[in-house]
Amino acid sequence: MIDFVQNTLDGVTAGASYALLAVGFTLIFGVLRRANLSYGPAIMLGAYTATWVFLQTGAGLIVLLVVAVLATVLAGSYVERLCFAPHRKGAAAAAMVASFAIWMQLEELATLLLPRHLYAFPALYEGGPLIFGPFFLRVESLLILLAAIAVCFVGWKVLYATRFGIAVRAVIDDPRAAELSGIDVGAVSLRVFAVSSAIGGLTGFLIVSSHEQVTPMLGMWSTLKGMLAMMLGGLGSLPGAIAGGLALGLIEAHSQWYLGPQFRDFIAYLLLFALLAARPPWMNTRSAY
Amino acid sequence: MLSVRELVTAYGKIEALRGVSLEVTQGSITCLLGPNGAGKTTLMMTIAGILKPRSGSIRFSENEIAALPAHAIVARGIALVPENRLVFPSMTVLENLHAGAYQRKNGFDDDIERAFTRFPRLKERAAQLAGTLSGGEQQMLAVARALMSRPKLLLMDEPSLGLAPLVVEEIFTIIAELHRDGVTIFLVEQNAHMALKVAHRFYLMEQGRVTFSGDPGSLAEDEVIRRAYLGSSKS
Amino acid sequence: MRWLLGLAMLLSFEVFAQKAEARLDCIHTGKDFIYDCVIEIVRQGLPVTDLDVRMSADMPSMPMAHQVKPVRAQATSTPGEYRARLDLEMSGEWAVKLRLAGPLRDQLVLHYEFDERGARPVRRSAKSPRK
Amino acid sequence: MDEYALGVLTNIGLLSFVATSAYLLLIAGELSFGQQAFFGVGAYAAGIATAMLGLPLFLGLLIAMVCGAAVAALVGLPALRLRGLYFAMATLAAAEMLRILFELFHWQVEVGGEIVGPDGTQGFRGIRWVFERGVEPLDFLALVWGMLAVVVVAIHLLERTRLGIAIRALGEDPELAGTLGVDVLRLKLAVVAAAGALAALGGALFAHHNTYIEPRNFDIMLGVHTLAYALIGGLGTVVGPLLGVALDLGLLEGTRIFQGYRMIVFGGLVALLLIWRPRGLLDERVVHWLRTRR
Repeated sequence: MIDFVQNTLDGVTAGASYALLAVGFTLIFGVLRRANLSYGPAIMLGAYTATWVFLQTGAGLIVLLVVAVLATVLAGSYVERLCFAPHRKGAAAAAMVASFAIWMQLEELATLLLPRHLYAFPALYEGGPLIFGPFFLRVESLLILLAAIAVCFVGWKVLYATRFGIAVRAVIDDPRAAELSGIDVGAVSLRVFAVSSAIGGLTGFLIVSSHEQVTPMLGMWSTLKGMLAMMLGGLGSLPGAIAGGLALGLIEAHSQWYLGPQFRDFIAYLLLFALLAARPPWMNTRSAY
Repeated sequence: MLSVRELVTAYGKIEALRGVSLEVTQGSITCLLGPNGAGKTTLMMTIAGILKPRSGSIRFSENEIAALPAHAIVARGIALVPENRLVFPSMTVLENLHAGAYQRKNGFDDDIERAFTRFPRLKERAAQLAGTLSGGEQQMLAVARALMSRPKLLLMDEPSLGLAPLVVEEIFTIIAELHRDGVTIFLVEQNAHMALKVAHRFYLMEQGRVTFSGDPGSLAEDEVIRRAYLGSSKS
Repeated sequence: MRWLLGLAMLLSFEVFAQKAEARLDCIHTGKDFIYDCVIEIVRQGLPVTDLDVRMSADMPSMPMAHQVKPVRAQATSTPGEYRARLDLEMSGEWAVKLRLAGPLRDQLVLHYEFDERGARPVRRSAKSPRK
Repeated sequence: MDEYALGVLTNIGLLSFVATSAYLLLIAGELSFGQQAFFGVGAYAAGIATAMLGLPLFLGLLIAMVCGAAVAALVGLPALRLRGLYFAMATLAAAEMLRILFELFHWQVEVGGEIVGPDGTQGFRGIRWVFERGVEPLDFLALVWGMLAVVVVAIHLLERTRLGIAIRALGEDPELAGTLGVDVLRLKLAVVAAAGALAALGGALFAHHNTYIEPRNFDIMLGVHTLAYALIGGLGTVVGPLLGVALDLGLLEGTRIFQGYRMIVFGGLVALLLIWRPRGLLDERVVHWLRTRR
């Protein structure tokens, strides 16, 4: 029973970073109806830039966070301008493949910046884990969980209480109607892309600082986990993204414990495949690209 | 107020508009009739900036707007109530209205009040999701949303499409009210009979060209209806 | 005609095994990702001499897209030992491919982790029968 | 031609098989992130057939295609109703599951004093049928390109038939195709199976060219690359994917001068190219223009 609770704890905290990634993916998908394969690599470039700044200047965590977020936003906007803006009308496959080409580009850029396979990154929190009873909870994971809750709360407030939020939801609901209501869909998409990249930069920073290391795998890893979590929670809905992220975290934690590490990913993919095949109601399978 | 000169819009090789010219005078209700596929909706979308014309000019109170994007044209005071009344289905009625007033930072509370007085049924359904409204209610919401940007010229693309006769009556009384409030209206309508009752001037379009223009008296109504539905007889 | 011969071969059944085994010893030359390697080729424990050895490498992921130009290895004084300079695109784990021709035709694939110092085997190279 | 050029040309041929399989699905309107798994199924099946069961290569290739088609149909069946990103993610999930199964797959036999067979993550060593028969690199190249030519001509002719047009209709507008009497689900399943067989054939040949395969050879990178090849080359003709692969691998040589910057150059080029031609270089319009010009 203790293992179950401990796994659930680990699952929720791991799920927090998946949820953040899924929120970032969903924002872009909501506004553009496209999956952005370069989302993970942009995050990796952000984390790599922060690492480079750390190696050169030994700057503190806050500075590194700002650097990571800014670099990711820059990379994200570059991706939006090159892969998504030109393909607004149709050509979803082209946009996706273009974002894959830029993925390769960003990854090579990162390895040029820092060629070694692994780099240290300052720890998010120096002290040991919180112990209460038989359970322990790493403070870093708690911080990620809090960050995820904060992002969701701020996101919720912005979307449902500000003018920009109305415009974003309008573009998500029906881009043509939004255009006719005087909303500049292109500008809104770019700004949403920037917000989503900022969330990605924050997520990347939290992940590398909690693991205290940076590897080139971060790009592929975050793209895969983010898309997996987004799909689990039902494409295009923000609450779904959060639920999907937490669900993925729980599935992985439990299947790793009860079935062994190699089954961890297998179960997650199996569940997604089963869900997609069963097409549950919350997964609105309008033919979305 | 709005003058269109030799407008050509094409989808790839297919020219939907082959040099359309027409005028909409200030304060008038001008109506556009014509068979399906005549290019009526294409013309509306080109004026509203959704479609880019290949050539020709659109002048709105003396400045050229042909190349502007849709949101810039809305800013200039032209609003389009599109065919099949696009609303934001997963947003509430009130939020739909807020979206309509997107370009005005603040001070649209009185606009909302005015919209609710003009469309009392929308007031009852203010907190309801637009997707759950009836066809007629969605049409009213689409009109109300377009009005939120305080347009000088309101383009309406077949507002009576797919609505019960009773609701169509309501739509046309609203059009008459808008006219009395000084809004210039350019109306595309299948329901020639109803349209001719309110229009000061009308145009007939076929295969991307204007084939007739005049005021309601200038052509017998049945002749108009025949050409509007069957196209002019070139036999 | 060559092609017919090739087709006939496709259908032939018998199998004959001439398994060779190889070991690599690479050191980093200091210039980015270029390594000097000594290759030792053995068959049933005996060094194999005057072989035409070509050495190239592939990344495990996307094996056909990392074209490392194959290099012909030079035989050295000691029998069964060949020397070649390998130019890789990046550090990390590479599948080194040795294509043998001459008295013995074969292709061996050895997994080595290349870093700033040199290369160390990642897994058992050619598999010797379990005793 | 030195051995290196032969190697590059063989690789272009091998990748073209799996890129053409992605092309088949693309013209049927679907994005598949999973063709690399069927490429893997073919590699393992053929490797087992020749290296462990001692069957001739030709039979091995056949077995590989049958396995590829079967696994593809198995994966495709539950995902048939899905479209767009949903179908793509379903194929991605299935492909990753297959790759993990390859990592768990251990089955080894003793053949001629040697232990041969898949050994999980250690991979599958000793698929040396081609070397044991002394097949020269040139002969293997001829075999790969010969088979590829047969496939390309077959698909080219297929696209002329009513079936080929039905597949394109499926890609344009599945609902419309349905109303025209096209059995959308059955046709889509057939296309998925055919694409699976095609990818498996490529995998089988790859296994024998490389003599060693491991699960990581069949990861997502290969899947997304095949999509990129098919789309860059162009969806107008079956030669499109070949062009896409040749551009990438050919450019690989061309940009040897950009040693460290290859992907930066290539990635940017691909993105720009897709802006200019969202359906690839040889898209339907170009092909139509070529066909009507004569």
